[in-house]
Amino acid sequence: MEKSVYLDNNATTKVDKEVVESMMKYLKDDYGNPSSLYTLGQNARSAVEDSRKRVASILNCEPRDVFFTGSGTESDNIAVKGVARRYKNKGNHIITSAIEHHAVLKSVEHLAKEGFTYDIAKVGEDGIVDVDHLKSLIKPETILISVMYANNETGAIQPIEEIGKIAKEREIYFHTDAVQGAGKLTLDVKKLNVDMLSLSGHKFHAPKGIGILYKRTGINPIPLFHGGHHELSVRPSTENVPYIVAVAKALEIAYRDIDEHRAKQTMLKERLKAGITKNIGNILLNTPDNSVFNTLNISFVGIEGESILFSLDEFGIAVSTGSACTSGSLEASHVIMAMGRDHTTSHGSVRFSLSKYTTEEEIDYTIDKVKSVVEKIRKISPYK
Amino acid sequence: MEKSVYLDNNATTKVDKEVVESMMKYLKDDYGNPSSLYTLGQNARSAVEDSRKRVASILNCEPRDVFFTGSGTESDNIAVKGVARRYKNKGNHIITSAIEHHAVLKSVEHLAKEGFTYDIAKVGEDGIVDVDHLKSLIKPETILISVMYANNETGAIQPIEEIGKIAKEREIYFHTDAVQGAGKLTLDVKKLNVDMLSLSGHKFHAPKGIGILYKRTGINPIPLFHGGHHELSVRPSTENVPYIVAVAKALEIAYRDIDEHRAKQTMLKERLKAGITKNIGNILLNTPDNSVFNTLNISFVGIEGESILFSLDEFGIAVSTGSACTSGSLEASHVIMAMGRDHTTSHGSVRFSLSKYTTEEEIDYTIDKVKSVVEKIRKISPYK
Amino acid sequence: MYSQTVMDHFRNPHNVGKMENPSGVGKVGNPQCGDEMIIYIKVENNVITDVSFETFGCVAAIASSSMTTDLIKGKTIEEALALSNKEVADKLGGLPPLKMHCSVLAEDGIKMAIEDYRKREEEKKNEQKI
Amino acid sequence: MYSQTVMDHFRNPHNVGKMENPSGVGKVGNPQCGDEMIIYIKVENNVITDVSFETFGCVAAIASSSMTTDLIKGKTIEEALALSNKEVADKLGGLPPLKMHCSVLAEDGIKMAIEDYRKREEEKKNEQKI
Ligand SMILES: Cc1ncc(COP(=O)(O)O)c(C=O)c1O
Ligand SMILES: Cc1ncc(COP(=O)(O)O)c(C=O)c1O
Repeated sequence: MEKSVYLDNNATTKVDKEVVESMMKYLKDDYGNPSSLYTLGQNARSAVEDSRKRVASILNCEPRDVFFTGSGTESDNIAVKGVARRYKNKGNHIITSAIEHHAVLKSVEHLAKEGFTYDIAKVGEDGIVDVDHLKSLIKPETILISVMYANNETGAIQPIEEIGKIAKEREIYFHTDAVQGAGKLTLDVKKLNVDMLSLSGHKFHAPKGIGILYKRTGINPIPLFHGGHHELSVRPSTENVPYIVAVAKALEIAYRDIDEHRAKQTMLKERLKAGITKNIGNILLNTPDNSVFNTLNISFVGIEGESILFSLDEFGIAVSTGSACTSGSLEASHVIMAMGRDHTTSHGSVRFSLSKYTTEEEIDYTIDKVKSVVEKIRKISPYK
Repeated sequence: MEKSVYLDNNATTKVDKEVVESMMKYLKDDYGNPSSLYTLGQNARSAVEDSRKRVASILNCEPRDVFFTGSGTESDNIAVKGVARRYKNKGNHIITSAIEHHAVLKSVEHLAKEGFTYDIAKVGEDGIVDVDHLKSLIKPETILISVMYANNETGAIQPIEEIGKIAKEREIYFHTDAVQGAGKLTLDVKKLNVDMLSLSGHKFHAPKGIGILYKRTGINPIPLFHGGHHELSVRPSTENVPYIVAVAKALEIAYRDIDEHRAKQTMLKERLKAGITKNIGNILLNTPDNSVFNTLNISFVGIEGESILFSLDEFGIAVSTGSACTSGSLEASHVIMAMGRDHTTSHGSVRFSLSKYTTEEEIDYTIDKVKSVVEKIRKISPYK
Repeated sequence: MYSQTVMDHFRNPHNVGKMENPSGVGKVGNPQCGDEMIIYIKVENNVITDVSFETFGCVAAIASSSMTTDLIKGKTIEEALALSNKEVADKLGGLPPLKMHCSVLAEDGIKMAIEDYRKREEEKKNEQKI
Repeated sequence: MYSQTVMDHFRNPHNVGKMENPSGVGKVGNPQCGDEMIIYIKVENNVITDVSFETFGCVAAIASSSMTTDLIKGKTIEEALALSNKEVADKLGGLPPLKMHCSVLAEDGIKMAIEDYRKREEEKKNEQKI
């Protein structure tokens, strides 16, 4: 395979060279334990606290409200389970949405086994949460609402500010899984009206295995781990100093250059959309207008996504069908289904997700290959 | 500070150059998500599964029984909380020891809030668990025993095989926190009679932020995180491929060269012990004969550990007092206290922990500096 | 994840397409599971002289269709009925556990097509009787 | 973690040692907490003409002892009693929150030594009266 066109940046991203460089010092030389009192340890401590400050300045919050975790999944789990378990005496009802990542959905389902009840807010055909429906689900015993910022499969941006306002009025804790918003949308927690927010480094050119949790001072989730005093006991474990430095650096870079990224990727996404729409019949757009600038999800009616994926892989093009995070199951994407699409359409959904490294030439190459691949597979299909 | 003598390898270790090299490919180029089906993803998948096999061969278990986690603390928490919660219908009693790391102790204390009861096995003056006492604590409702393999502060090796046999006879699940045993003692889980075993990469020259959990097939802890299908759902989160490759490599290196490490470090530890004993009066040895080859813990009676630590730091020597993992609290080490030492002695305990990088020259330099530092601080102290 | 043989059959599937005037047709699977398969057979003197398929499905489904149709072409009805999904998977160099159902689907497709053929023959006989 | 001033005082603590024939002695802290401090003062005409200490404790405890004894040397009893731990910590360029109790300990040590001095004076007067 000569060519390599990576269009699966919602699954994971290439680590930025600048980011790799920033962390090497802490991987190789300043290897001290930040809890150690001697110089080598305190150098590591400074790196961690400096990183916390950098993240806080992007989230517009206090450094003490920023916590480093081991993944986006972990951040989601601390927020959802931790808050539900801590405040269960206030009420046992949780609201989430039909299009959440499994890290939130399965956490909520697990809480149901611990005596919590929950309701799921519907989304419209555009994949955007129906705020009126969500509002109607609120009960006196509702303690937590968790709605994602941008959907990983469709890119649809959710009305977080609005839901945040409602939650605040009713004194309900509000968490957003902002994993797919990082580097694409503002992460200003005050503007967003959120009490908690989760991020995952590997979605914005930091390595896999580092997450961020913002939680407002005064909210005290029961931790998932018990142990030492690290991260104010919210997340004990010796700090992963290199990755902490990396994730702060990556977040900084993402927002430093965001205007440029937005302009370029918006243009490329439109080019991809136009190219596919013009050249291939019988498709269905799963990405609404109000979406993050890097994501385009399209169903190729009558054919199945995995066969498209493997065919494009032959040409060095990486895309996903459904969520990469949910592969391993054979179910059609719960996100596309929630939008009211039928099974065949859901199975035929393909997600193209761009990054700052995507080029115009790659997009044109992709349009060409998608066209021939879809034609070929449609020939085999009973649905023409 | 010109000189740098790192003698705090039980707190954390320098990442081995070979280990750094092994992971760079996955940090920089093969950045695919192992759950992705296209080539780039499958390359990452192969790396993860290959690493799992390498670890399994050192643990003498099936690859499917090896799980990668985000830290030693996380492994301990999955094992202890996960098993207790899963099997609570079988019984609600847990036994652990007085010298466990907080990752185990605080997990057990937390479980007490969920309705579990627990008992703590005593240790002798040598810091080794009293097996007869432990045995006497077993009740019909005991479901879990968790005893560490080697203590992080004293290096004392615990009678794991023997406790494992007892646990097996009584059909009680048995977990060992083997974090301080890695690279020093056998990790053969069959020989050790353990059902679960926890490791932390940064204690054997892999980076901080990667842990390993062995669990025997058939034991199904309730996971701490819910989410995708990663790691058989025992630990969902996009896999930290670079660190997974690194931790497998580091474990391999540790056991590849273990005879050499044992010989050299045993010699250096004896040299350090002899040097201090000969040159400094009024000391108390906290490390028993049956200990890991890299650890020497000594109390300098009449003076306090932190002041020794900072004074040695001035000479570029890194040691710890109590456990680095428990700093942030002002309590005397619960480990040294459990051995029946008084408070003053506990506060004066200093841990020297060697690694394969420690040299004879460093040891001699350390003996010299410890001598002068202790003399100086004793001059200030009311206890001479 | 897939064997070389699976990928070869997926890339260049054999016996693709709708058949004009088949002797029997088998339609199995359902789009809810993401797989649907139509098998067409032409039978002459109890021998399957031609076979083709149309499949909506994943790589394994398409490769299984291709391999299965290859395997029964030129076989007698009885031989074709004896074909097991295990045999199909083996010939493909194995399938991932989660994808074994695709080979089952192909086996079912063939059985259904043969059943359809037999029903048609029965009907023809009945018509002739009338 | 510690300020430069703290480290300077820790490295070269002033006024170290047991005093012969002190006017008053204050002993505070306890080894359970890891800190113990003995303050010795010499008083002449209501002025603290000499002061020294012995401390078992951490860097902050030793630095606080050194700074506090510096600060009260040459002061009147009343001036010495007015010294607050906050002042000691400030002069040291700040202390980590977890270590503020060390400066409290030093303040208490001084107060205790002065109290001891006063008690001795009282006793002396009583002895004279008899
Ligand atoms: C015995 C023991 N268990 C568990 C841990 C926790 O490991 P980690 O820092 O990777 O969470 C440590 C060290 O920190 C340890 O020494
Ligand atoms: C929206 C969303 N939330 C959570 C996650 C989980 O993040 P991680 O893989 O770091 O656990 C992902 C991606 O995997 C995601 O897209």
